[in-house]
Amino acid sequence: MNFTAVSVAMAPEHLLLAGIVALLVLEIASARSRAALPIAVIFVGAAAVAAALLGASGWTGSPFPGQFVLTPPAAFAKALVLALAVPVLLFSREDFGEGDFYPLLLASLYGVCLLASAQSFLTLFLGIELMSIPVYVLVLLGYRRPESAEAALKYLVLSGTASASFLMGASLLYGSTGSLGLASFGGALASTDLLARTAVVMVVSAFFLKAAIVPFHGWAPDAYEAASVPSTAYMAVLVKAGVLIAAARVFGTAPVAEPLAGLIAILPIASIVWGNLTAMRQPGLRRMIAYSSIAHAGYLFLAFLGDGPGRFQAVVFYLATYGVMNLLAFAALPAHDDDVERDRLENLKGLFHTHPFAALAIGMAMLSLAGIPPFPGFVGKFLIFRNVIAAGYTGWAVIGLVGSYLGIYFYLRLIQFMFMSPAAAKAGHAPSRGVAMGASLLCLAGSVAVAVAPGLLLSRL
Amino acid sequence: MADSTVLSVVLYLPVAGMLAIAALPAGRDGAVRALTLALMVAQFLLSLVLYAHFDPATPGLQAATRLPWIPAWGVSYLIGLDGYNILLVMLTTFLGPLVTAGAFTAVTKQVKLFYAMVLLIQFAMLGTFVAQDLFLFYLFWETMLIPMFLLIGIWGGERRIYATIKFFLYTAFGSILMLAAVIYLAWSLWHTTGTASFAFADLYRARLPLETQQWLLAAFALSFAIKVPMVPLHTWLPDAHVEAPTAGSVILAGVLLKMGTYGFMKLGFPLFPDATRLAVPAISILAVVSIVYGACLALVQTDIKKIIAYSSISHLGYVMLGLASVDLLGIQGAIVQMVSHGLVAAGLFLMVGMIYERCHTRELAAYGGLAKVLPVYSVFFLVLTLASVGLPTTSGFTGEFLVLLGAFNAAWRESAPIPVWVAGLAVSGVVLGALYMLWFAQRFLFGAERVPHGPVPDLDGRERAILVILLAAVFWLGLAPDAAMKRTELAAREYQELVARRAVPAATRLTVAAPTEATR
Amino acid sequence: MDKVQMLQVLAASLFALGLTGVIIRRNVLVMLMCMELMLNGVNLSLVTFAHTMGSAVGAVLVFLIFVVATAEIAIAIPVVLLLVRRKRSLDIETYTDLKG
Amino acid sequence: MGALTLIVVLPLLGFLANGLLGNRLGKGFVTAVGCGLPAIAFAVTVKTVLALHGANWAPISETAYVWTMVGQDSFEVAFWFDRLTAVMALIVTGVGTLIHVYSTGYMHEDKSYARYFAYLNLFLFFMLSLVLGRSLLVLFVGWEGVGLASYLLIGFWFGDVEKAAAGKKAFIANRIGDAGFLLGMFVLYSALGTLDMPRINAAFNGPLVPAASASLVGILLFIGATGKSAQIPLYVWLPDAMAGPTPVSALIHAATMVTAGVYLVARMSGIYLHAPEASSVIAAVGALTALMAATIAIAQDDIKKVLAYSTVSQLGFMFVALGVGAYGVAVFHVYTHAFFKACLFLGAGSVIHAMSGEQDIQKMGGLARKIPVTFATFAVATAAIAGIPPLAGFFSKDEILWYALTSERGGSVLLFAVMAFTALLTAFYMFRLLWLTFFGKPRMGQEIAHHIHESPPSMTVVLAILAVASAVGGFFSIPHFLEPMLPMPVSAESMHHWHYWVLGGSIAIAVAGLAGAAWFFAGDASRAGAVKAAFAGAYRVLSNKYYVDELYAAVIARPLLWISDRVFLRLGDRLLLDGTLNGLAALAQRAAGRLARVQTGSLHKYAFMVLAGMVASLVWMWRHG
Amino acid sequence: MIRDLLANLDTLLLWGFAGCAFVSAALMLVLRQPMRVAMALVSCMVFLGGVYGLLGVHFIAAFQVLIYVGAVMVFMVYAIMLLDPRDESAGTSKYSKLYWPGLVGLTALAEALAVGYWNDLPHALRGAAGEPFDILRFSEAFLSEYWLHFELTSVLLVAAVVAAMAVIRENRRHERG
Repeated sequence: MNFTAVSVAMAPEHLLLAGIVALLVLEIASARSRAALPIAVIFVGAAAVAAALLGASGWTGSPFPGQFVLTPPAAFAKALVLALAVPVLLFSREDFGEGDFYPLLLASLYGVCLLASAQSFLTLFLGIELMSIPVYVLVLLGYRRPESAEAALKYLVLSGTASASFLMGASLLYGSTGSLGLASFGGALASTDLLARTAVVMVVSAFFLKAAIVPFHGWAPDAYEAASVPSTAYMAVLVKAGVLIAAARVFGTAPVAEPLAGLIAILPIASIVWGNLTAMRQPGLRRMIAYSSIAHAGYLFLAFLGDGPGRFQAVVFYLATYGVMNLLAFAALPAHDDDVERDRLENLKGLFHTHPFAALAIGMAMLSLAGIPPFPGFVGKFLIFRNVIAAGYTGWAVIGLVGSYLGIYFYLRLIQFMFMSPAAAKAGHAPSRGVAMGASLLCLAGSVAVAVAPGLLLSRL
Repeated sequence: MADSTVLSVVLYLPVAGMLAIAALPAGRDGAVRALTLALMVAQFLLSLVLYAHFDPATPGLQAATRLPWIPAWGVSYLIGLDGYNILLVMLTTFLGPLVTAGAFTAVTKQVKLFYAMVLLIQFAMLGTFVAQDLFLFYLFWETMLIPMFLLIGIWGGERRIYATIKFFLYTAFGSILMLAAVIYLAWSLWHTTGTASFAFADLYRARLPLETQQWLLAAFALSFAIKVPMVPLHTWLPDAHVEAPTAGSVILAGVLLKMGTYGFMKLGFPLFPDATRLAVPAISILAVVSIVYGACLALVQTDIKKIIAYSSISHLGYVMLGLASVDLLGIQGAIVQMVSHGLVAAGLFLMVGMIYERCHTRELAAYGGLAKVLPVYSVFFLVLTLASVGLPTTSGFTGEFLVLLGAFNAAWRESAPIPVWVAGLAVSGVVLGALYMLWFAQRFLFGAERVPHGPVPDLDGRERAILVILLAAVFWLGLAPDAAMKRTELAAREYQELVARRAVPAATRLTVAAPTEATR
Repeated sequence: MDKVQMLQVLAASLFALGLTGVIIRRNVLVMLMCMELMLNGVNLSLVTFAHTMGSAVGAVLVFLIFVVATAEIAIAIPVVLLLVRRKRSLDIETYTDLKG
Repeated sequence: MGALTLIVVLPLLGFLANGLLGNRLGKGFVTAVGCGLPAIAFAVTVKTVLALHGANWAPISETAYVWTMVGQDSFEVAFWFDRLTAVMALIVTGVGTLIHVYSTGYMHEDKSYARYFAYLNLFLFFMLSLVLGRSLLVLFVGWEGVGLASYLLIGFWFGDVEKAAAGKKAFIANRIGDAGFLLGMFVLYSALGTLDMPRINAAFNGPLVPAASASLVGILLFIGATGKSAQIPLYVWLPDAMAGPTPVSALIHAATMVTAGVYLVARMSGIYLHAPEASSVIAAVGALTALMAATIAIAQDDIKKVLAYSTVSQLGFMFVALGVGAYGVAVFHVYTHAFFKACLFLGAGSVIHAMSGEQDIQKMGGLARKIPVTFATFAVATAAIAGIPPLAGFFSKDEILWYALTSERGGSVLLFAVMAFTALLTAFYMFRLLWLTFFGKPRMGQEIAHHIHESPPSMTVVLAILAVASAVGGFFSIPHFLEPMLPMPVSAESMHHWHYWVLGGSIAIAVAGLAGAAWFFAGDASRAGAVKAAFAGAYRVLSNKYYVDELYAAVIARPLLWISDRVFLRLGDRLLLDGTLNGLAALAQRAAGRLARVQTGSLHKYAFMVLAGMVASLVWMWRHG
Repeated sequence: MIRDLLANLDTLLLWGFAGCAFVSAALMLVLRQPMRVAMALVSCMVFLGGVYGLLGVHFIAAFQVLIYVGAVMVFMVYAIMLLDPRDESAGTSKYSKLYWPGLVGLTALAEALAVGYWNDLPHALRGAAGEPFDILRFSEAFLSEYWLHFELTSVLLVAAVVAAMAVIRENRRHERG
């Protein structure tokens, strides 16, 4: 075993681990410290830089053969995910000045990073669990409202079911091919025997469950709504990213054929339609974003219809555009004493008059999520549907696009509330503060970069 | 400065303006207005340089800038001027200062955001016209929706929310299908010729089976027809116009509606010539239906803005007829008609805005005999009305006349792509146009004096200046359109050739059947 | 029906029983135990395959599952505690405040 | 700038000067510009005619500029001056100038003096474009432009709703005709690739038969002419057009603009020579119009309305001449008509001026002594229109009757009979007018009677000049002058011996009309009253103009509005299109509500959905791909 | 006879354990008291441990009984003892409204999964017991080939501890008000 290779390849993960340790030490040393946030940001940032450098250097290696592999695209995906975590950390300041938020978040990030490098179901399983377990707690952390625990439990139980399903699939695959390497899944995709197909369905169902694809989506709106804003943002962006990256790793570059293709088209499209329609009637931003994220998971899974080699690129790129704008919306959402009142759409009426920057930022985020150019969301959507059409699934692409059309309304509705209504009488949002503002500016810069030069990111994935 | 640089400056000036406005401290409304106007004027003056330097004898792009953008997909940043867009670019930059100045007194709340949006839409519209890459075009095309959505939604009338959401969703629906078609088209180009490109010039070379062409044309046409708007996809327009603030209406009528016809001319028809030739009878019939239907509806409106809105539907029907004729006269006429409608409808909406500012109602029945009370206003209004009717010496005549002439030429040809009765029926629009516009002018300007919230002052210097400038352009295009039409002639010919060519791959017609079924 | 087949069917049954338990049982703790049952089904499946193929990797995964399952339970129990504090009920049907 | 361009542009300058600056610079300036520039234009026209004469009447052509070039097709703003143009241009500038001068007196008190002259100059500009234009396009520009000027001038006193409405009606009736004109132009262009009139005429007379049917083109162009020249079915606007100031009626709605249709047909005679069907239609429409308008004129009491219907009727005469191929004769009648009708209208203006605005002839009477100059000139013009020899109207009308009977291009006894009867009616109603206005007992109120006075010299001089022209104008034989370019139709051999009978007949008709009117309206007009009472029903129909306006409203206007409102707006736009949209939106909302209710918050349900999803997926996967 | 029986004793025991495991699992759905359900789960796990033992994977059997039953079930039993008395929902039905759909789903899912093995279980696998491996081979593999996962599980456990601590802290905060 080459320790140099291990320490290089796993540098981002190890930096995160170091961060966790540092935070725990800090906690033991002094019960309440404002230093937690800077430490977390520094370590996550360092990990992101390390991943980016690894990717830029073109370092490729597999320190644990068959278990863990690092390629430049994977490194960039990690860098991207870690970079997306920075704004989450920054705007969590309003909600979690101190406490367990940071080590949990770092641990979860560790899992996400692991997923990008996983080469076997074992690693992947541990990555998923490592990512998920802290999130169950993040949902109720802060415990601002009594429903948080309910949401955490729902998430936990259904997530556990997903794990079981995933493992069941892995086991059947193991029985079918004698291997627990991810490559065996690609083989199973082409296989016609029922055991392999059953295995594939169980694995795919697990991903659908974790990514909240209809009809496996029940947990998502409840969990998103009850969690605090940074936790919701983390779930909507990074957990989703982790799941999708994991799915992309599992599918690899193998082409998807019937009948799986039908499954991978129908359920995501159902999610798009369902999510977009249901989001229309939601009273709160988080719940709305939850349904929106169900729809977005649909777009993301449509990317799996595309030809294999472009799949990872499409997924990660879409996650970048989707993530950065979603985070922008959450980062810009002004703080409020009452967590429930904070994101009620009624209270966001006339936000432009009281918080112009926040309203503009949220507005841009909504338009981007709706896939309206020139915002980055459009480029991501374009890429996905381009791949789907190029793979010959024109009909599905058209249906998917029309489904995405249904979503425009509720994004517009929020903009309408913020810009076109008189200010809500008792909104009571606090003025935008420095660190959160910094987070939104960071997201804004990121989204401008992605929109202006999507080629830069694309060519590296 | 090279022309390409000038073009880039013209295109990005509004963006710079937006940033500058954003940087201004709150409450400096006067500075915002002055800054915007200065930028718009500068933009127009610079675009005059482009117009002057535009060589009518050179085919293809001029003042072009090409940069690789997303090489993996063959997307490039390609902008430039050609005969298709030169006049529309000029129209846009010309209307910019007028819109800006026209809103000085009308918009008093959220001034910063307002002018930022005006600048943004200016940018998006110019971008749509100068984009020579389909991806870029689509980007600008959609971007236009956002500022217009806000313009109507924030500064609009009572039912503004309904109107603006209807506008957005209506147009977005077309765009979604167009997006699918754009992707499919670019993929087909790559698939059939191995070229990964979104540049218009390359896309013209795609050789698609007829059936595919028809599907793609349908998708493009839906999007463009909504924007035009062609009957029966027009119901968003009256609502949007009525509820929009003056500046919004002016931009909408002046430039935005031309996007649809421009799209047909630049993309819809030339990209899918075989399908287009089959569709010409249907398109011409729809165009004539738009002419007649729009005019009839204008006849029975009671809201001033709605009359003009429906008249727009009617007038743009001529443009579509001209394009469908695929006759040089018709095409040239269509281009002139686009510009003409841009000027005249913009002027009428500006004038409606001016009276609305004074009297606070758009109900036609509330007005009467303005000619006595507001003589200067009435003169301008009457001249614009007559230009709208298409009286000779005004731009409206040049457009209508050439379009109808072209349509007849097409109807008279051996193959007769346009049925003769359709061309004949189109002429009835001339009568109906006079009918509703004069009926309108009569009720509005003549008869017993009725001025809500009167007495009101006549036009002031700023308003007169705006209208004089506008009318100068109207008469210029009516009396001496040659200089402008010289610049578009090569493009019109190119359009003609593109639509006339056979793009169906003869040999591969059966073998390369593109997958069009829903699933595979 | 040979041995492996039988054990696999049993594994599937345990998995299905576990999932069904989550669906039909109202007691939160019972639901959690049913989740464990699902994992037991997986374990059985893995061990059977590992046994028939003589490869250790399946067993390694089983081992990891033990650890993870323990960890999950360790978190689930305090969460349930939090819940019961408020509503004084283990009936999951009372926890439907989030909906719509 | 060439002379032709100068002729056209001069009035335009007047329009611009008066329109933009008139209000600031005062009446003197307005008068000088308004009358001076048309006078100069007249002078230039005379000079051009002399030049033309010097050049042995070889047409002059002049291109002002190229309007636009599309491919090979060039649309030029070019002017053309030949014998026909010379006649028309002289009438337009000559009579036009006179009426401008007259207007300085008539409109002296009006607040919008400058505006008035601006409009009048604008009219001259367009009328000259129409007459001088070399291509149909330029002609059309003038054609539409005079319609505009007419619209503006009819509605000059726009405060009155009816006057404004009359202007609108005129414009729209004209537009309907213009649509026909446009169609004709399009067909011509599609077939010949040119709108140049000399070339079109040449093409139709050339060896190669053009692709377009001459009759189709002819009828389409004639539709245009019916609009402008107030023929059935589009004549309804002209009587209403009398709402404008009286000089305007004289210039536009009698002397010049309304004859544009005649000019057009004469100008395009190259086509009509090959379009017997179109010619027959023209003759028939002309005859019918002449007769119908004459009958209506008998029952009108408004002095200007009578003149208006007489104009319509006279235009009918001209079209009959055109229909039978006597183009020169038609132009001849245009020429004589310009004098006497202008004189009549201006005389009527003078009467109205004297009567403080009263227009009802039943409230006049006995004015002959009070305003002698007006009376004298009016009488001469009346005699001229009635066809009393040797006044101008006699010559032209006699020739029309002759060709109506004998022309081999459609002359017939029936046509002659109708026209002769109409001529009788003409004489009758004109003398009725004269009698009721100037003779008999005064019937006006005391107040008005007190104010009656002769008009200022600026008006009476003009009247005198026109009266003289009406008297002697007929000695200049226009048909002969035009014959080199507009040859006369061949008279049927068998009819030649009827020549003197027709001549005598037309004199007899005129005299009979005079006598009849004198007999009926002598004294207190009790005989006329008796006839009126005896034929009350017929009288009502006539005085209500055959209810044509009402008919149009019922058949065209109301159905159009009904369809637009009920079918297009309410059913189409609101119910079908918006209804569908709003329905879809509501459907989406309802679906959203339904879907949201699935989310009950019950973990059991979520888990069951997972289970169902798994089972469904597994079953789906049993399909063989 | 007895020799035959003894020869097949392994198989018989396997079937027996499997059956008992199944019955215990099924009982979990039926029993009302959480404690009894826990006991049923324990017995199910123990029977499965027996199965593992019979399959020759002894150390897994040991882990199953020691770690799994030991750790997990202790947690559960602790929770039951702590929480059950506070439960005021006793007396309501033990089943949710989805009882029948759930049972239908159970059959459907079990069958749908079983379809997979019924025909297509590779013949090489059917009943062909390979070389059973012992703790030695497992440990070797675990500590060399799967060393990574060793590290990962420790990270995971750390995370779990932090997470659990966090929840407990929330609990305490909640108690305080």
